[in-house]
Amino acid sequence: MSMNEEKTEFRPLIVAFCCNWCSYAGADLAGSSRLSYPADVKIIRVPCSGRVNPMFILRAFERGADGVIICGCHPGDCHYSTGNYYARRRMTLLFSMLDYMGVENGRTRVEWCSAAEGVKFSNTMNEFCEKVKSLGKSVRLGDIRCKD
Amino acid sequence: MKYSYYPGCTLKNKAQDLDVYARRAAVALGFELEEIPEWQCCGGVYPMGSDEIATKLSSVRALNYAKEQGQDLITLCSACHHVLKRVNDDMKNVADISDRANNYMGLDEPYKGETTVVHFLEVLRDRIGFDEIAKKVVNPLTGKKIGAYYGCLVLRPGKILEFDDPEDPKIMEDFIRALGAEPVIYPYRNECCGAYSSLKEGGVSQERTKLIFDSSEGFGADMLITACPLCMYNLNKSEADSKIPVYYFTELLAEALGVKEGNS
Amino acid sequence: MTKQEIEKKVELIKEISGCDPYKCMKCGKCSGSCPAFNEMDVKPHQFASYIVNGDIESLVSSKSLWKCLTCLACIERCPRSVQPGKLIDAARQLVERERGGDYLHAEDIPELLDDDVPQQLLVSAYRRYRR
Amino acid sequence: MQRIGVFVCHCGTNIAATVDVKKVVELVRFEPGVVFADDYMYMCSEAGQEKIIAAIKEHDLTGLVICSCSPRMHEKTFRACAEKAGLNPYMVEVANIREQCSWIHKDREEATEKAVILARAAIAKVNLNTPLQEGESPVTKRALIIGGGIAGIQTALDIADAGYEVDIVEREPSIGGRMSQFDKTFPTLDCASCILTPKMVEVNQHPNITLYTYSEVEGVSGYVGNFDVKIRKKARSVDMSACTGCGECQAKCPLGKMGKIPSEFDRGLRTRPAIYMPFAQAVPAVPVIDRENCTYFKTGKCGVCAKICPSKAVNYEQEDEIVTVKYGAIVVATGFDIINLDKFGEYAYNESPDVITSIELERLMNASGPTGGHLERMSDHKQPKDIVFIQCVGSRCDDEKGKPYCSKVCCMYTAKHAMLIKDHWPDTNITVFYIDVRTPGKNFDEFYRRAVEQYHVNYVKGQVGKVIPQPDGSLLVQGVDLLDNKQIMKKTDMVVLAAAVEPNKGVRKIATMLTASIDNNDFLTEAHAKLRPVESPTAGIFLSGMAQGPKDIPETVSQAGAAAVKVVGLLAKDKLKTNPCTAKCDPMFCNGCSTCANVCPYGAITYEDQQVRGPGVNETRRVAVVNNALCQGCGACTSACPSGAMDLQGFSNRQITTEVDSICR
Amino acid sequence: MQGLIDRLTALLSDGTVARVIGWKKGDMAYNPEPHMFETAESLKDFVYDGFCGANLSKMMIEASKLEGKTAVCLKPCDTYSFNQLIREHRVVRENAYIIGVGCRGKLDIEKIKKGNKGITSISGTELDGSDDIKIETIYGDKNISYKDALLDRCHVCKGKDHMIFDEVWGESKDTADQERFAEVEKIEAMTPEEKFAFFRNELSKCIRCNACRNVCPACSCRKCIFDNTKFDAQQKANVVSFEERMFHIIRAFHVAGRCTDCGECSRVCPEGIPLHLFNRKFIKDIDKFYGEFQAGKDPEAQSPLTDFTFEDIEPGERG
Repeated sequence: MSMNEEKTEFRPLIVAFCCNWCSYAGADLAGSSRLSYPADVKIIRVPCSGRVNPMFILRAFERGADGVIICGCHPGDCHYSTGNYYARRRMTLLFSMLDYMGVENGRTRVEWCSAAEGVKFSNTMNEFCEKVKSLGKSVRLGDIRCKD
Repeated sequence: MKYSYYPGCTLKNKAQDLDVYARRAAVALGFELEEIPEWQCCGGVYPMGSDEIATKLSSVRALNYAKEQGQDLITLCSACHHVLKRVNDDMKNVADISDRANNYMGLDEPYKGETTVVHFLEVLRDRIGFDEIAKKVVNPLTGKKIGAYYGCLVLRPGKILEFDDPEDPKIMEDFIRALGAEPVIYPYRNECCGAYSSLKEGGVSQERTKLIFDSSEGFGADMLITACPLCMYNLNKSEADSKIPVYYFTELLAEALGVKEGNS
Repeated sequence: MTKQEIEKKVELIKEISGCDPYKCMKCGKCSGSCPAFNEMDVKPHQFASYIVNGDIESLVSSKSLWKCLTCLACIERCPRSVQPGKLIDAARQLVERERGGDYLHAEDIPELLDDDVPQQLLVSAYRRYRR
Repeated sequence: MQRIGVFVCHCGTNIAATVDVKKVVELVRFEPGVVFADDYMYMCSEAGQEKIIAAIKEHDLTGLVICSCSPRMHEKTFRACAEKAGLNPYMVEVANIREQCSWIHKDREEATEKAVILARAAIAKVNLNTPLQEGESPVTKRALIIGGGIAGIQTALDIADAGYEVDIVEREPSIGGRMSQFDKTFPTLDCASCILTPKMVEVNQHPNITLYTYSEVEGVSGYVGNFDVKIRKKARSVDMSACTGCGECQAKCPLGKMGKIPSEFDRGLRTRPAIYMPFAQAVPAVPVIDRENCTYFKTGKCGVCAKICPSKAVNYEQEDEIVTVKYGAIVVATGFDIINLDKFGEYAYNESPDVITSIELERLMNASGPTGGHLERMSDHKQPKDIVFIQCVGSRCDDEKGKPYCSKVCCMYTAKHAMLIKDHWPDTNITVFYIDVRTPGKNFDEFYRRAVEQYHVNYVKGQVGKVIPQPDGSLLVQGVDLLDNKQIMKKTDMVVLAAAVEPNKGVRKIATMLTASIDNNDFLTEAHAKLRPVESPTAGIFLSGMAQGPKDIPETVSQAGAAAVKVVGLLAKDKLKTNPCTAKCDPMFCNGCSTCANVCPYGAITYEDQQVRGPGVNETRRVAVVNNALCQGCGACTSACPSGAMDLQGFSNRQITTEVDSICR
Repeated sequence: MQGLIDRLTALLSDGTVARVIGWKKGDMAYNPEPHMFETAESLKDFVYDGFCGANLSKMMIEASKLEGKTAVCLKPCDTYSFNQLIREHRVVRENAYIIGVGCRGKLDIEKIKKGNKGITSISGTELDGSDDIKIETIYGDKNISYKDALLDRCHVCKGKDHMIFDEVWGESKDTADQERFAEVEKIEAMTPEEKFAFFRNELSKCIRCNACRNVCPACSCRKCIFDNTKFDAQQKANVVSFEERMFHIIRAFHVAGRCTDCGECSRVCPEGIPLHLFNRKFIKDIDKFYGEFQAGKDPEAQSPLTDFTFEDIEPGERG
């Protein structure tokens, strides 16, 4: 493994929104179980997946994120009862719209992850990073109004 | 219903009974066994090593043939069943084995475990239904007390074979009931008969088969049935005092259905 | 065997078997289930610790390699998914893959046969006992 | 502009081993707003906190960023620390550089880089933090205990004795739970019902306790201090106030003699009538009619019980009743059961009636049990002369057949069983197959040693592979003695399986209603494994007994007391401080469109006509108003609001956006 | 048309309404403007013909605050918007007197101008006019089919019924003859690269004139989120770039589940950006994922985005 190789390897920038109650705790559990996933993932703590405003996701893509993942409590387990159900609809529509505009579905993901699912959290992040990596750098949303 | 049929080496030779009666019973029950042309021996033992590829290819060929026919693959011999089902599981769920096997095979379309492998008994239970079979029985084996001898290979590992509860199976007992006989449940029905060790060290199989006969006879069985030619051999070689006759399950099935003396 | 050779073999056994011997909690359910227990010198519940402790030499030269009936009872019942049957199978593979490691020789076979021996017995013994 | 102090924790080597802490300090020092940055071995320690307090005073800090472990761990600590120094606690942000960085990354350079980015995001956020004040909400001074076993009973008594009203909801017709099935209890061998029955009676008579037996929790809404709980009181078909508990109906029920309905209480070892009390000491001493089996309910004929009841208490027309009660706190004490043994066919539990579980053995040894306390085999009613106990049946399994955990109580109760049997029938030969004997507890190991040394119980280290029923009616146990390195073939008369414990089946549903989290094994999760072991992470929900994890009776009772103290501590308050991270509406932007109220799970949003004044606006219009006591801060309204009028304090749109920006910088 | 003016005059004169929201003649035959008429006298400039495409429902937001009732002329499709505004408490039903005006589809002047230079007058576009429009140009007269000059949106007409009204004037016609989601499907079938290229090409034309936002009846916020600095960090530059790039996507998301697909955004866009393609994509997805939903059809119905079922599909799953 030479330094050159490492440098040329594409490292995606991934923003993860994790709800405080389940998935953030799941991420903590992944940590305390020492289950690794790429450092490319940066987690933003939100109280609930229902707090994730589509603006945040668009913002991330516009600022150069290559993938955005939202993690929340499993349906039925939301700490606030229903937040993740609204999030599920909101994100379904938003992701579909992003795909419609050329931001591939693989760059967006919602995963339900409980506080007990450290393994799932780490697996999800590993998988998602691989997926985003395979799609390469995302430039589209930032350039949507700059015609060559 | 047509099945791709994998008879295996022994059924063509020493265990012709297992095969012949199965074919006759199938006709009587309305399904067809279509022998896979040019099938190759499965090897008799599932190669457990995660890096064993070449030894699995003969099974993959048979499985892929069934896939091409759009048929499920049916087996009778416990060992063939075991090997084929496990290789199929590898092809479906173990990416490394599947990829490497497909590399060897060079098929137009890679084989990914699409075929369903079923044991003849599973067909009787899940597709035909023991109730239906009971209705077709013309010579009920009334009064016979039969012990089912499962052996190891059709049951274990339970998670992959999904044939029956590996520790407390029911399928052969239900089969016996369907034929009008009384099943005898005895604890050694899923214990090993000594398997292939009989070739070099007969002692173990003598010990094991004695336990099996003592137990089954002790619980009142007057005969045993099996699906495995190797079990049959080991049981037949037993010198136990408690020895009782052993039959292939297909023979009793053919008898009960009244097709034992057929011309096929 | 040198330390490296031992380590290499330990890794090889783990890889071939796909099992993690460190998961063993030494409950002995395998040995409590094994029909060939009395034939074996190294007992099923010891397979994992021989590998963990690097005593590969004893394991590969043990009689147990050839005594295991592959009845899968230990694999079925192991509560820790260590599956001793797979470990011993992998150890046997190590031996058989080396030149001269066969336990069954073609020239001995005629002697072992009787009229009733099913093909299945021959092929499986062949596959189990030699490369 | 804020004056921010950044404090980077080494956490011993937990962080420092993978993150170059000094480098993080150097790199964040020049971030906008940062006026001070430092590192320390343990930020959460007294000395670490002193350092923070000193820095706040010396540098006149207005905001703090602590780069340390998860905020779920120490956010509270650092907020309290800030408060001590006179800083608003909500001016603190934690960058999680341990669980989400040092512990999962191996490459030092990579981990350091990520730690810096996480710190930057937190700094950017703090720049936008505003001081928040906690609000207040009232507390309903009444507690609900779900489950009436020893855990629930003890919790209820302790709370009630402290002067607060408590309700117990129990699914079964009587309280008492699992303990009421036991014969004796370890390590002192008191008779279980001798110590439990008085407590059951006390519960029944306590002026502060209301019992809802044969009842289930149907729905829960509200939040800490203010829960609304819907309780379904299943139709008992017997009028509780009229019944005298004389037992006539049970004696005369025609189904009683037919022996068709297995008694749940006796684990199917005997049968019961259709109108029944589960056991003689049941509390309340009022029978129920099992409508599924009762001839009257099935065919409309019979009616014997109603005819013979001297107090005319039998009422076939009774219907389920639903009551809604307000509570300030809820304790989950739903207890346990043992696992189903269908997947362990090798032990022949389904095959042989002489292979039994330990709970069945408790019933067989209990004087009020099916055999009147005389130990006998269920197959031939002969007294067993030789008994084998098998430990860890389904415990410590890592596959789906069993449970990965140690059930904790089996080693002790098996020693108890062995000694009790030896006490009564000294010539019984007893063998225990064990993997490890686990006896951490006061007088526990002494207890186990007594079984070996005084009673000569034969402990064999090794597991059983198979139990083989013999044609002669005996059982052959095939196991291993690992110390002798021998396979054992042992003929015996009876086999007792120490089946793994598991949380009661209904707990998942209850946890969901309470939004209390449960782990992979369905045990309720505590708020902190060490520091908050009797609280659920969901405020106002407390844990008692086996519902939280395997434990024995002494431990359950201690935990029950601990849960009670926590409940009392909550109920003693007249007002609760509420989370200040609530939603807030900016009337300038609000359209009054009601979208937010539609998604609010707490009904915290109402609308009122307000005078709105601003540049170019001066009018009265309909705008949303958030009730801070009701709002729990989920933020659902903020993402639903089309105009961005709704915002969440502490997680504002600008704060999250700026975090996104600094991560994507 | 005179009948309509007479009726409006009567309503004004007898005090039923205090004012009338309608269309006022423009300087050309094809550019009438929305207008609030305060007196019977001023109604002489009232016009209602094939060029009166504007959706007047949004004007009722301000009119609702005025003293007395306001008569508002709404075409069938406009009444969906009006219902939606009721649902969001933006208009007061009691303060409106709704004249459901008949509609046989509205005209796209660009289609008429195409190949017809130097137009001096256009006639035959009234509700009761003929199937052909008569165009006089400096090069001579010409007839074109009314149908061929329809706005694109009228080819996917929602129907001839008014969802809400106090009285109806004139006959309406359902002009739908095209598949509503055909354009959306065409884009969906593209590769990611093609999709991006398509939208980049369209969105790059945008001059941020806010015409779409101003005309949209769902975009009725007191103060637009884009005028709110609360979403952003201090740097104004960030705000500008983010808003510039994301404006249309965010706008579409904000009106998702509320947009009635009235098509005004595309009609008024001076750059001809097919903005309705965003809204219609959301409508298509909502229909597909959560069942048919038409905003404004039923003022009581819960918007799909403030509703859920336990079995909703997971994001990213293609239904």
